[in-house]
Amino acid sequence: MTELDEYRGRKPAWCPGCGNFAILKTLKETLGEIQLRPHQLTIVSGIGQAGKLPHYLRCNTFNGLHGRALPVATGIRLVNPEMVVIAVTGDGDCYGEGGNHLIHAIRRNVNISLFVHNNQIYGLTKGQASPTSVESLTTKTQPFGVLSEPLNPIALAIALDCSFVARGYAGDTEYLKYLMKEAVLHKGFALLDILQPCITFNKINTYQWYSERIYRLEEGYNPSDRINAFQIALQWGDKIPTGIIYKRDKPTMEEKIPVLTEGPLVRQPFRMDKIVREIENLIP
Amino acid sequence: MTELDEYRGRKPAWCPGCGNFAILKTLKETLGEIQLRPHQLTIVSGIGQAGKLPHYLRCNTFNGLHGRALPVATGIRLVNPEMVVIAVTGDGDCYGEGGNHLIHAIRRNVNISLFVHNNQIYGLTKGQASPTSVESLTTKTQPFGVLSEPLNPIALAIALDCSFVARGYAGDTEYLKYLMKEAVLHKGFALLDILQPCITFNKINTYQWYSERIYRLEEGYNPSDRINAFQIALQWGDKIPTGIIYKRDKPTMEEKIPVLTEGPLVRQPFRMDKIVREIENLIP
Amino acid sequence: MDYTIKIGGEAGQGLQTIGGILAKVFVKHGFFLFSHQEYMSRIRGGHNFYQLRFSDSPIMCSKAEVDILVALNLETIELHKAKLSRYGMVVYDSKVTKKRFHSEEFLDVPFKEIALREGGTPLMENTVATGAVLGMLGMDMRSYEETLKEVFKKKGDEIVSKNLSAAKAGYEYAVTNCLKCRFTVPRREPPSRMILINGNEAIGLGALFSGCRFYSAYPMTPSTGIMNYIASRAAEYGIVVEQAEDEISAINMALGASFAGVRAMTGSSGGGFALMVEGLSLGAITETPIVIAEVQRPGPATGLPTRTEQADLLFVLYTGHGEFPRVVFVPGTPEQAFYLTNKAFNLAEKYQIPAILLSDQYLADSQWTMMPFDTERLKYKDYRLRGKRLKNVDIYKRHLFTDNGVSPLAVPGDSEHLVVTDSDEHDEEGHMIEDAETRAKMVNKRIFKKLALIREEISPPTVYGDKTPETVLICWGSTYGVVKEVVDELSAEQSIAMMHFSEVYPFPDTAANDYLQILKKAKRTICIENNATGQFAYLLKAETGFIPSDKINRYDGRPFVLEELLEAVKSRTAQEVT
Amino acid sequence: MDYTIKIGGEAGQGLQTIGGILAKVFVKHGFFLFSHQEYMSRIRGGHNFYQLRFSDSPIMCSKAEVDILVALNLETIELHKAKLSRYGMVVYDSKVTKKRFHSEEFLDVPFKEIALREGGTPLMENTVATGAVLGMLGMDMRSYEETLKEVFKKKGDEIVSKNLSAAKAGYEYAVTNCLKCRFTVPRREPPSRMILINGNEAIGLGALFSGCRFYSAYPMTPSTGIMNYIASRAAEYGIVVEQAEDEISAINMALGASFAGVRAMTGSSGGGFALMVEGLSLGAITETPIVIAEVQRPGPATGLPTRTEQADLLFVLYTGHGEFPRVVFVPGTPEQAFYLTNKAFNLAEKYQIPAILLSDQYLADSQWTMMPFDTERLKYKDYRLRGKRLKNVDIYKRHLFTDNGVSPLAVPGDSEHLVVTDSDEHDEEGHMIEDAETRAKMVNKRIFKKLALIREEISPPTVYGDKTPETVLICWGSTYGVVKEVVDELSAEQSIAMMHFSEVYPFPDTAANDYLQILKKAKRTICIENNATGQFAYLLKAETGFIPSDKINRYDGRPFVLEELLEAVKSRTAQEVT
Ligand SMILES: Cc1ncc(C[n+]2csc(CCOP(=O)(O)OP(=O)(O)O)c2C)c(N)n1
Ligand SMILES: Cc1ncc(C[n+]2csc(CCOP(=O)(O)OP(=O)(O)O)c2C)c(N)n1
Ligand code: SF4
Ligand code: SF4
Ligand SMILES: [Mg+2]
Ligand SMILES: [Mg+2]
Repeated sequence: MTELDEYRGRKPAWCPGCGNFAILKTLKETLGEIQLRPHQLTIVSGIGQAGKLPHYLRCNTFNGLHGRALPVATGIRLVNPEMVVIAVTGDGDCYGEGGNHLIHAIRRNVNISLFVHNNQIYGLTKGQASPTSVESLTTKTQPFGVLSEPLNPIALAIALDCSFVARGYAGDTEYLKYLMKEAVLHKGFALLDILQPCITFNKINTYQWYSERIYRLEEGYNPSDRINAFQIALQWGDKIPTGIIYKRDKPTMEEKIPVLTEGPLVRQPFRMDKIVREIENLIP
Repeated sequence: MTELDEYRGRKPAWCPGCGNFAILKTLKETLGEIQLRPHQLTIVSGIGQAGKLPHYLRCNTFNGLHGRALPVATGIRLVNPEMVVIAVTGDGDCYGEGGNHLIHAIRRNVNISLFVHNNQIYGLTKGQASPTSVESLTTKTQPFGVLSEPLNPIALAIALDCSFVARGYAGDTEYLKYLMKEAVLHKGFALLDILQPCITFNKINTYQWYSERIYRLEEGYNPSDRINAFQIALQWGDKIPTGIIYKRDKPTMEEKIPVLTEGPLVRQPFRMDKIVREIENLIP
Repeated sequence: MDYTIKIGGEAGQGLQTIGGILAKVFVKHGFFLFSHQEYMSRIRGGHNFYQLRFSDSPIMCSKAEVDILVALNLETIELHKAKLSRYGMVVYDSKVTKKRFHSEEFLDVPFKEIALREGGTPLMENTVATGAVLGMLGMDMRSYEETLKEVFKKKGDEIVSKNLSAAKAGYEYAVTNCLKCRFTVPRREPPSRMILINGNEAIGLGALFSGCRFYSAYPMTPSTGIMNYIASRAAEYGIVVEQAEDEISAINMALGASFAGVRAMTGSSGGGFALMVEGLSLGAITETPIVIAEVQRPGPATGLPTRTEQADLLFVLYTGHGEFPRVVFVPGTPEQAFYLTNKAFNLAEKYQIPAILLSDQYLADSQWTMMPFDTERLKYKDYRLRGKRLKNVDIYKRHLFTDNGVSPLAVPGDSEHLVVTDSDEHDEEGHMIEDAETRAKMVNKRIFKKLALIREEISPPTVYGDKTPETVLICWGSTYGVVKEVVDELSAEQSIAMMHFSEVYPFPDTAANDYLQILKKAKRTICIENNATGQFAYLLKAETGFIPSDKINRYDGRPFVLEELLEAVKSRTAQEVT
Repeated sequence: MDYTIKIGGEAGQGLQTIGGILAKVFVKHGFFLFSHQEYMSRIRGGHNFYQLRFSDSPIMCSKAEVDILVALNLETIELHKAKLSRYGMVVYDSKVTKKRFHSEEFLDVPFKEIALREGGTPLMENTVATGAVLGMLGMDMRSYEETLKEVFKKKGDEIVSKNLSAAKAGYEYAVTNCLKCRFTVPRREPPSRMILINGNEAIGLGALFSGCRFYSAYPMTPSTGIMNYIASRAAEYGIVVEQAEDEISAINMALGASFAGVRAMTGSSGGGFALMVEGLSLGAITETPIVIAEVQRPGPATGLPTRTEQADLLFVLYTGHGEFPRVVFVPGTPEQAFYLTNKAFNLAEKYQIPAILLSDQYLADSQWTMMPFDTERLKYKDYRLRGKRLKNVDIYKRHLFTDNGVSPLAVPGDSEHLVVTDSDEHDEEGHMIEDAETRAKMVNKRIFKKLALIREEISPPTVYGDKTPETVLICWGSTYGVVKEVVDELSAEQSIAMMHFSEVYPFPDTAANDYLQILKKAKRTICIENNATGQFAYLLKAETGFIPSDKINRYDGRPFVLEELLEAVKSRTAQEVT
């Protein structure tokens, strides 16, 4: 496939068998299918195993700080709404360190697709609990098991009326591709939480564990009913729904900013001559 | 009332007519009624008009940084679960700067009562939009109006399965006192969002505006039904519900930490002699 | 002629209205003006003041002595009466103070009563008071009337005319009743049309003129004025201003915007800047240009949130993990703030580094009269590789090794070339690496190659006064004005000069301009700082080895005022140097 | 006798198992040991190594030359073969490398095959390799067998016995086949029972011994080991360890715990510490004791997250808005780390200030053999006012003005006295104020009064080597070991000494101990730092005016190793000083 060649990046430094490989491959296929050329896309990522993804792909890349992908992505979109922007983060990255930015990115509804590689663990730092870790997990820093309740990102996003809320699974790449495509094509902030087995550190939420529980939302599911979506969002345990759980169309922040109606700021010329009157205005 | 005298603090620096006065008075009454002596309570606050509250009261006080009341409150409770801890914050303080801590404090379910003086504005810094500001608000920093959607703290807390979620109103102090009492007596993390008119900067959400909309949840309302609570949480506009919207009993983090079973850490003696064996253990 | 008017009262009583209008009026009359404000961290009540000084010769600081004290409440009289000048007067409304003062320096004007009578509402008392001040000064009403019309135009004719009558009534009341007023304000043709500007506006204006297209910040006194100013011009000049959820987000958004291809800025005070430290380091390793305004207030932590101090110098110089170049400018006047903002944008983009403007509350809120800025002196050069020029490049590598260490800064999306950068150490293409060799080369590129060039761009300190001074007053940042006036005052009696630093990092080189000689030859060198520990003196020693012989520090949250500093310097220069 | 064994391979191949076990075995045999690790920021694959050096005399750094290279893959051979010592050997499994080496320094051991045969699984290859190493060294198997039993005890008898056979088979294979092995390891009675400890454990242990009861942090390499260590002992010694949602929360939680009445600590690396800067300033103004470990890695930003550097010195010294005292310790050995952690806790509480321990990845992950720490040298004093003593106080004010600037630190809830503090400037009771007078008094209390006392607690640098040295090697922090060994090596030929600083802020006073004299009298002073810009040299100049005559800097993310530094120093000392 030439599509995939076009996106070929550096050699991944992930563990063989890691769920991230499937996500990477699916993303490349998605980009190929929606015919997005590498230079039309910027991936902003945080720090963690997930955050390394853009290096393994060809695209504009800002691999920033742990937890801070969304503000960078926002800054990019607000000055260049023609750029497609995907934020790639880990669960610790996005729901831990970066939790505040997630809340406010959803409120802004900037047109960013956020992919969270949710392996329910801190991978790169060797296996501490993440905000989505289950309570039975014990680690070196949680010797008595996790004492906090796991965060439900889907419910959180629905509570904030996020314009697109979906869950995918690295073990179901066909469906994942569909979700990625919808997320990228969706106008507005799209959260795609991707369950991703970490074969090295997460011995609880394994491929098998997920496979026994994951199901796709049935055809005809109506993602616009917020209350129902919230109910679905609370499902976790025996059955874990994947699919577009909630969706709502509304104007993006870019559309609401008056100065952007004249095109992306990156291409608006700077006119110093116009500003000179500001000095005159300072004369009382 | 001697109760009120016992809690008399410094003279408030709030604007005459500010909703904060009613909240302060109600808090003093609450403390008096539940017979909590000043030294049995620590109020941790952030920075903002709300954050000044503990100075206007007699109690142990840690008036910390903007946005950071909850981590300080958590630290206190985790070493001294006998101390009653109330966190007093503003809406900018708690939902803006401190948003991440709110999410994770709810997950921890430490026994803290969080009172958010929600005036839907940044008061102390002179009237910028806060996370709960309505979209029609224009300010010096939001000249085109607020472009983000207002954050719904009640829905957010329910999505995170917060163990106590309530809304009060500074203009209905009788009910507010009941809510404060319930929040303080509740075992677990309690969020009490208090609608508080800012008469100086918020010309939209005035006493009148609130009074026309606020209603108390009816007697017999069942706060344990999460889906129903979520539906109630979404009410905003013509009708704004106040009351205990969601409530769920579950163990606190303090109860789950094994070392705290032997009493508050602040009173557990330090036994250096026991530790000496650790040096022995380092001999291979 | 040199008069000081101090308006004191509670927050919310309209001090800023009176002060702001009087300032305009004096400037319209052709006078030089300097104003400064001190206010509490509250919205109503407490005690604030607004102090104006105007003169027919240039002035640039506040004096302690007050010629007219406008007392909007009793507390103002109690707090400031002692500072009245020889012929100084207090104007007040005994109905408000509920206390009548009988000595002759008091002028009791029924502000509220006149306001009610002439304007129909006691709220116009400020207009009355302003009129009264002008009456006491014996100035004509023309400019005041003009200003009132401008200010109230939007509110309609009726409000304008009511204000005019209230003003007039206040004016006439003062003229009639202030028999003891001995002020003589010359009629004066404006020497030229001067602008009136404060430090925050100067930085905002400098940003506009430098092509800043994105400003993200979280409100924080005393820096918020910069955001307000830029936001007020955003629609006109095509700027996106976004209030971030916190300061971490603010700097990361600005870095995103800069990466995407526009000039971007953020601003805060010390506590907010503290939260940007990790982002600063990110800007450095990704070589993403960024300008940051840090408007100081007294710390630590929340400190005195509306007061002034110069205590974040070493903080901004050395903060951030890892090693990287930055530039730090510490303007002393709105004029310097304006041009240095421009220089900050240029150097940030030219060298792809963070540039920090370190201001403070005193500079931020002080108004100065100045000659209109000369926009010819500004530089604007787009250092980015964009559009056609980018398309024509064969191979593009974001962090290419070049002779001077500066790599081409391309705009993503403008061509098929990919722009890749990383907070991890990376290779020329921007991809993460771990090998020792590339690492060392990248450090050489970022630090040693670039820093040598940046150093050449830094200007030496301003030296003012005696050419071979016996005493040198060393200072930096916002103390410029007061120190310069001290030198003016003392020059007649002694050999004295000011050495003011406004570009402090990289520290000005002595090779091209050996300013150290002046210090070494002086008998006495006094480092004057608005902080407790003498941070600049420390820096000077660290950078040049020179140790000032003496220090004057103020650290109670207030700025230096003329007489006090004059006294302090005099007492030092009277001593023999041992 | 002084041998270096380097184990190289991919992440996930079990280098740490082999290295860890070998280290124990050598120590059990009575040898001194030093090990260090270099690893990539990945969990599987790439190239990592674990390097052990053991000797019958004390050692404290790594050497470049390798005596036995244990190659778990081909890349290891390619990367490190060149560093083989004169009689050095490579041990590898040609089935794994898919390449056979015929020259005589290669010993091909079928690790996997033996593992499968003896242990039933190729996973036991590490046990085989470890056995082979001991066989090559001609050491006896006793300690190894003992260690294997300890390590695998939990996994049951079968696993233990399989490991024992695999070990034995590897051992015998090497003994039989390594005819070229010329290693002679003496049998040795342990001079005494030594402990084996790395920098992170030493800090963790120091915290336990200092009565630390609360540790909150967010994971960050290379500091996570401290949290892991303390968490592993939490249940036993009554400590609450909480993983925070971010570093901002981590420091604020620790401050909360400290305010509530226990000793509290947090830790991170530079990037995480950057997020704690505002909290640092909060600790200072509220006078809440706090200990912070900052374990450096190369920056800026994410930098090289698993490597080493000493580039955050000026950062931790000057960061934070506003002015406040702090102490900064930079331990050079696990022993110093242990005692300085104790001192940090004591000073933090005694003076109610932040105390920072600045370590780095090299120190954090390096194992040393040391004499068991002398717990008699530790101090523990509870400086808080609690229980009865507090109840008996008449009036309590949290920020009382006292002669020495230190106010009583009460435990809230222990009495009816209220404990009030504020991030705003405050009065003695802890309530916010804005007046100039109280502000100035509080600054005097916090900074001037306390700092003078703290300064007296600071120890001078360690001087080692010639008493009147011609050459002084100036260093700080983790370079202690390598510099000391350089001095040992060169002492026979020249007059040389090391001056190592482990307590850098407040900078050690010269009044009591005039260490500067040594520098001034020396012909040559070389400042050795694991950073690019020479931050300590800068600090030394700023604090004392002394400028070292030369510098040696390494900034590629790797630590100094003995031969390289020796060369660098030799080439400097060979030059004439002009
Ligand atoms: C400010 C900061 N704190 C901590 C770290 C260390 N760190 C790197 S990745 C990571 C967490 C990784 O977990 P996650 O985000 O879930 O990503 P994963 O590796 O599981 O994909 C942490 C804590 C950092 N780089 N920066
Ligand atoms: C880190 C930091 N950023 C910004 C500020 C400035 N600041 C003080 S209060 C405040 C917001 C006040 O709004 P809110 O929290 O809603 O409280 P209110 O005054 O409305 O009660 C801000 C932005 C600060 N003190 N610290
Ligand atoms: S540690 Fe886990 S998440 Fe990271 S690469 Fe390995 S399997 Fe994947
Ligand atoms: S500004 Fe608003 S919130 Fe603040 S004291 Fe005044 S009325 Fe209350
Ligand atoms: Mg993860
Ligand atoms: Mg508010």
